[in-house]
Amino acid sequence: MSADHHDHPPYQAHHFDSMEQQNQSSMMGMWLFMAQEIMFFGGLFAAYMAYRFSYPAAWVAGASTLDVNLGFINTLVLICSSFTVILMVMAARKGSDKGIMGWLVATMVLGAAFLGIKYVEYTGKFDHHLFPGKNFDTHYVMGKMAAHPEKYAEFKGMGIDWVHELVGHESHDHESGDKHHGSEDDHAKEGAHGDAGDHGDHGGHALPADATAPLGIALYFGLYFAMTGTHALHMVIGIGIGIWLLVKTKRGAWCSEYHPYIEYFGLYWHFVDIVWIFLFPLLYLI
Amino acid sequence: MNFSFPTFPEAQSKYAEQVDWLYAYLNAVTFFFTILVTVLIVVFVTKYKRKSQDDRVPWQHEGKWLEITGSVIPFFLAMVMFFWGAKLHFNNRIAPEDAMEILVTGKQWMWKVQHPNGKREINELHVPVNQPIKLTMTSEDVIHSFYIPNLRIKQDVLFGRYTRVWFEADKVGNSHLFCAEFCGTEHSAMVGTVYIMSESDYQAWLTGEGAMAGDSPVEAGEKLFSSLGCIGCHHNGTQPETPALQGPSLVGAFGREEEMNNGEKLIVDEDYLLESIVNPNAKIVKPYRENIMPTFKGQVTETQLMQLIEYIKSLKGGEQTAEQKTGAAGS
Amino acid sequence: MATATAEHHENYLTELKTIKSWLLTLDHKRVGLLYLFSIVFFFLIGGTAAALFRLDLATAEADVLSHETYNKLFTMHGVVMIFFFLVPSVPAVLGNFLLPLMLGAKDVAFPRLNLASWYIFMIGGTFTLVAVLMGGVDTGWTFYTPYSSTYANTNVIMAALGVFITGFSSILTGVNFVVTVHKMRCPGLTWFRLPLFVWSLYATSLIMVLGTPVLAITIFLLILERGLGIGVFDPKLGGDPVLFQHMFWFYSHPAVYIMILPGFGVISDVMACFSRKRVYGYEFVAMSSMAIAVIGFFVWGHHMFVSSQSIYAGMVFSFLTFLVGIPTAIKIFNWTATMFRGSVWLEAPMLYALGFIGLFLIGGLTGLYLSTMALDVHLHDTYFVVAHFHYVMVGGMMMAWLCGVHFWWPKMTGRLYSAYWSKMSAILVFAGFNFTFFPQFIMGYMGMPRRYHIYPKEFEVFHQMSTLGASIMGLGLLMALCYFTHSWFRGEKATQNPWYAFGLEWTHTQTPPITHNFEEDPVVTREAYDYEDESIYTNEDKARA
Amino acid sequence: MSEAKKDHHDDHHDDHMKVYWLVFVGLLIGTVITVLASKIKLGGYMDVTLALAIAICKASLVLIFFMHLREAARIVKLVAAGTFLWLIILLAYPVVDIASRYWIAVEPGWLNPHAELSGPADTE
Repeated sequence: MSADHHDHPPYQAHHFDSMEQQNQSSMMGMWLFMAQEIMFFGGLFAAYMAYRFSYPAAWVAGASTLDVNLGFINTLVLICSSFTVILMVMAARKGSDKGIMGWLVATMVLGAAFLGIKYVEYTGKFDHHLFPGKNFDTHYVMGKMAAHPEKYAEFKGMGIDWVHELVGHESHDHESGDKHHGSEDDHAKEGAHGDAGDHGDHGGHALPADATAPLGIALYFGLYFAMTGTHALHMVIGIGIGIWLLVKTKRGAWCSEYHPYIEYFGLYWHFVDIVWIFLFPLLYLI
Repeated sequence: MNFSFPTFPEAQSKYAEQVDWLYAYLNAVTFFFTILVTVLIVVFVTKYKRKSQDDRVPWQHEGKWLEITGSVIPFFLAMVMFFWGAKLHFNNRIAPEDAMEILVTGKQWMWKVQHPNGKREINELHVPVNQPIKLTMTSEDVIHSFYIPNLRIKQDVLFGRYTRVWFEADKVGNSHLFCAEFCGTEHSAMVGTVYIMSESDYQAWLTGEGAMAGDSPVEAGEKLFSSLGCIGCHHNGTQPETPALQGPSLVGAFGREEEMNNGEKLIVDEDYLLESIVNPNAKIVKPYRENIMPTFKGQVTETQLMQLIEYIKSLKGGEQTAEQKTGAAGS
Repeated sequence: MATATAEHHENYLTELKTIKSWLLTLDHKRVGLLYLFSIVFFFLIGGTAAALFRLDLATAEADVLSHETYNKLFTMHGVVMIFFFLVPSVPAVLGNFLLPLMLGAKDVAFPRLNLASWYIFMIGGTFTLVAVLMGGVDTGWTFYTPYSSTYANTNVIMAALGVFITGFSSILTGVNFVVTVHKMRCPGLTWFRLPLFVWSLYATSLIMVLGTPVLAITIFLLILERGLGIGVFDPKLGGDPVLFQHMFWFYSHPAVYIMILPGFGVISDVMACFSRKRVYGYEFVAMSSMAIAVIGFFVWGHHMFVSSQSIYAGMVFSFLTFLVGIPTAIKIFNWTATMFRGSVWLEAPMLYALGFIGLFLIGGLTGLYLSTMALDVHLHDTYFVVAHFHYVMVGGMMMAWLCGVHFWWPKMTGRLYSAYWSKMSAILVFAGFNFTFFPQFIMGYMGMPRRYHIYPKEFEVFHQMSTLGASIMGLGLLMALCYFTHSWFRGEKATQNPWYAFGLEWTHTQTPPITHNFEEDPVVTREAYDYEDESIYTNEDKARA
Repeated sequence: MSEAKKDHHDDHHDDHMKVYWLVFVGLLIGTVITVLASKIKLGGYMDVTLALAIAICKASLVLIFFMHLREAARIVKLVAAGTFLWLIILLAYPVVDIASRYWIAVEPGWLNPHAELSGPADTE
């Protein structure tokens, strides 16, 4: 039955005059909530832009430590999950609880898959001491830089002139580099040894003694963890809400005319997807 | 004490006077509108006072004139403020070529100053009059703000960045030097004095020993103890002893046995005091940290060193020494 | 035209009496009262802190307090007063209580959300209080990095969490109000028939929704930086503390308008009622609220003229700041003009309203000093700034809040308070306030920096004036607390419309209102503030009958 | 709820589905394109700009179709538009500030604002 001014369906709240009013109100409220979500992430993106502008070299170096393939897969996973959400909403509009639950579960599975892949990435970062703070160590990054010095040709200053000298001549002696780390200080040392394997696989140049990471590299990783972390947190919350919806749907709370939370869950999930659509190129591809 | 009641800061530079004129203009505007509105309120309240609850007010037609005048006039008054203020500010950003550069470093909680000839001072700034001075400033830790009220200049000081401010004082005299950005526990103690001196006096000061003549070594040492900022970190019995003090208490320190961070024990004697002043990080008393105390090498002459040590020796702690040590260890 | 029926029903206070019925209430009026009690509590805490350090500042030396204690006290004063008193004061208390009544609605759009935001508010408050009890915070309410993130060794994280959580309470309130204003207006209540109080609440709510999240994320990054060492603002890693200030003020300057705009609304309603006349230039006043809300977002940089932000950005910010001054000026003129050829009744609310105009005028004009770049360089972080924002926040907002509480108290509680004592306290607060903060303008221009515990001798006399004035103001406020408490329990019963005020909340429902607000759904047929409407004056007798 | 209405409802639903499929495919393609685009180095800030442009296209696809902005009420569209305006203010101002910060009063050499910062960030 369509929303009607005169009869009051059971799911109409007492303080609304009509279902129409109730639906419009809650839809508008949901979008205002979206607005605050956008501004919330907006703060992170503001910080990102400020530092991306100040420290381009650090961004190139930082991005080179991320696995584009994993990011790419994750993007596809999220887009698929967005699509399953749409199918869930359509099912809800058709009034099929089975459809709702099926697509909802699919969505949550995809979400979980995303988080799983993220977990793999995070552990990798921690192993390479790329989490800012006490154990932060940049030798892994410098190794990556030495592997592709040509990428940094356009960046002058930024404390990475040593990279420009690498362009051209070849060599495979890592010792000089590692000796140098040893001399630096303790955690740098263990970091260097922890990464010995990775120093190997870039197969490029040795780390010269005067190698330094580009200015602001810690900011890249700080923002990487802050942004992806906040995004992952939203995913977790989303999955939580999904479980709650599953229960409600099982109890048969919805009908084709009234399934607001399904719609809003959809909006929320799509929003989280959008955030990732920006995070992926901004963090992985540049 | 002589009870003076100043209500206006001295203006010791041309720029300061210009700022005061701008201030006068805004005061004029402010007073005009404040009085206008106050008078109107009083008049209306008395003239249109409600006689009885049966009074009725007919619906009144409103013109738009009030809004138009009420927005156009303030707009022009405000634009005058904007252009005047912005121009004054902008013109005083770039120091003239012949400006003398003085380096200023803020750290919790003192101002360290270095003059072109390498002479250093702490919480004091001696500058010649009628000579453009460019201050190049940075911070060793948090944000501070370098503020000289009598020159109407202020500039935040940040770690890892150089901020600049310049001035040309035209009146001899002293001014306060404040840290205006909240920087921690002893923010309000991060103050000093700016001495604006005649060129000759300045030269004399640059080369001289800082006129301490006439005082006994202990008195002279006491003056130095506060003027050099030692008092900021070391308890000398005058200021409350708080855990925030970053250095060991010196009351009764002389002759006390102290344990160093490297574990060795030694009796505090003249040699140790001397070493701690010129090379503070050599031996640090437990549990205090390194790199807190700046070296005073080059800032104090041999005589002044002697005076300081004499003063520290004069700080007798008596029996409460032990309890002070525990108090200090609490930090 | 529909009016409330004569015989007295159960009202929203008497219908259910259990504690549970209060803690689980979905009634916007009760939520409003819950907020009232909570923020009075926070106000007392903040006030005590202020009293303590004002006492200590009476002499140039440190008398009672140590440096740490002083810093913790002024931080506590700032955090509590701003986030737990000023921001929620009018929107959460009066707004919650009045918005649906003024719109002729049964409740706000999302009653559950409304209650939830009160709980979130209380949780945030608890965190902050715990931070205080665990030894306090000493960063100042601005939490500037790197001091707050690296150097302070107090409970920054705990206090920041409190602010972070409370932020969401005001976001949700904002969402709730915007939707309510859009969707819950009763038939005939067009946008330009809305009371100006509703207009100002609407503008405020927009700022809350768009601004507060940015504060949230900034505080969140601060917590990450301090807790996990993710040094987003840490200069040692190349981070930019000035960026923190940008993000912080992106919310915290509009927040100033969150605090003052609802005050404008209260004053507009009260001026109209006690002059028995439509607010002069209704459309302009309404639109100026929106203008302030919008332009208010473009001016935050005027807090940063000396922070080493770009001088060019500074100039833009300075210019836009002057633009905000214009709509504010319009409001002042219109309020004054409202009394012209009116019928002015000097009851306590009116006294507060007049006091507001005077003090806010000075507050606003001194704001011009601080948006003038060259002057701000000298005045920034001095007592001039302190005096300025206290004139706006206390002289403006607190007066407006008291004004509103005095005005709507009979509607909330169904009881009257002593006319004599309320006028006395209004006068005491006004006088004490000026005595407290006017000397600080002089001090400020002489260069007395803010947040100083010990200070040069020449400022002592001004500080002593301040301390004296503060005690007078405190006396006035305590007086108010006393007669309100008395009125709550023993006060004389109020008639339906004791002020002969126009507005659905007065003319269309009993005092205090019933739980669902209106006997029959109201229909608006008159323009706003139509004091020719005789029902205003007749309801009186109907209610008595 | 007549049959006619129901059918109408259904084919409505179907052409919705067509659109969603198209959008879905579009998003996948968009993702591939960004990855490929990132392989070509345009230098300067061009790479970011390009990546952002593609991301914005994808985001607007999601907003307009998946989030039903297309058939949303006018006020909802207004909310969305307004928010993005505010977002731009927030993003633009700090960058503008940082960009213009050293236009004046920056001397070469040892007064370079970054000179003091020791290169590697791991100087705790």
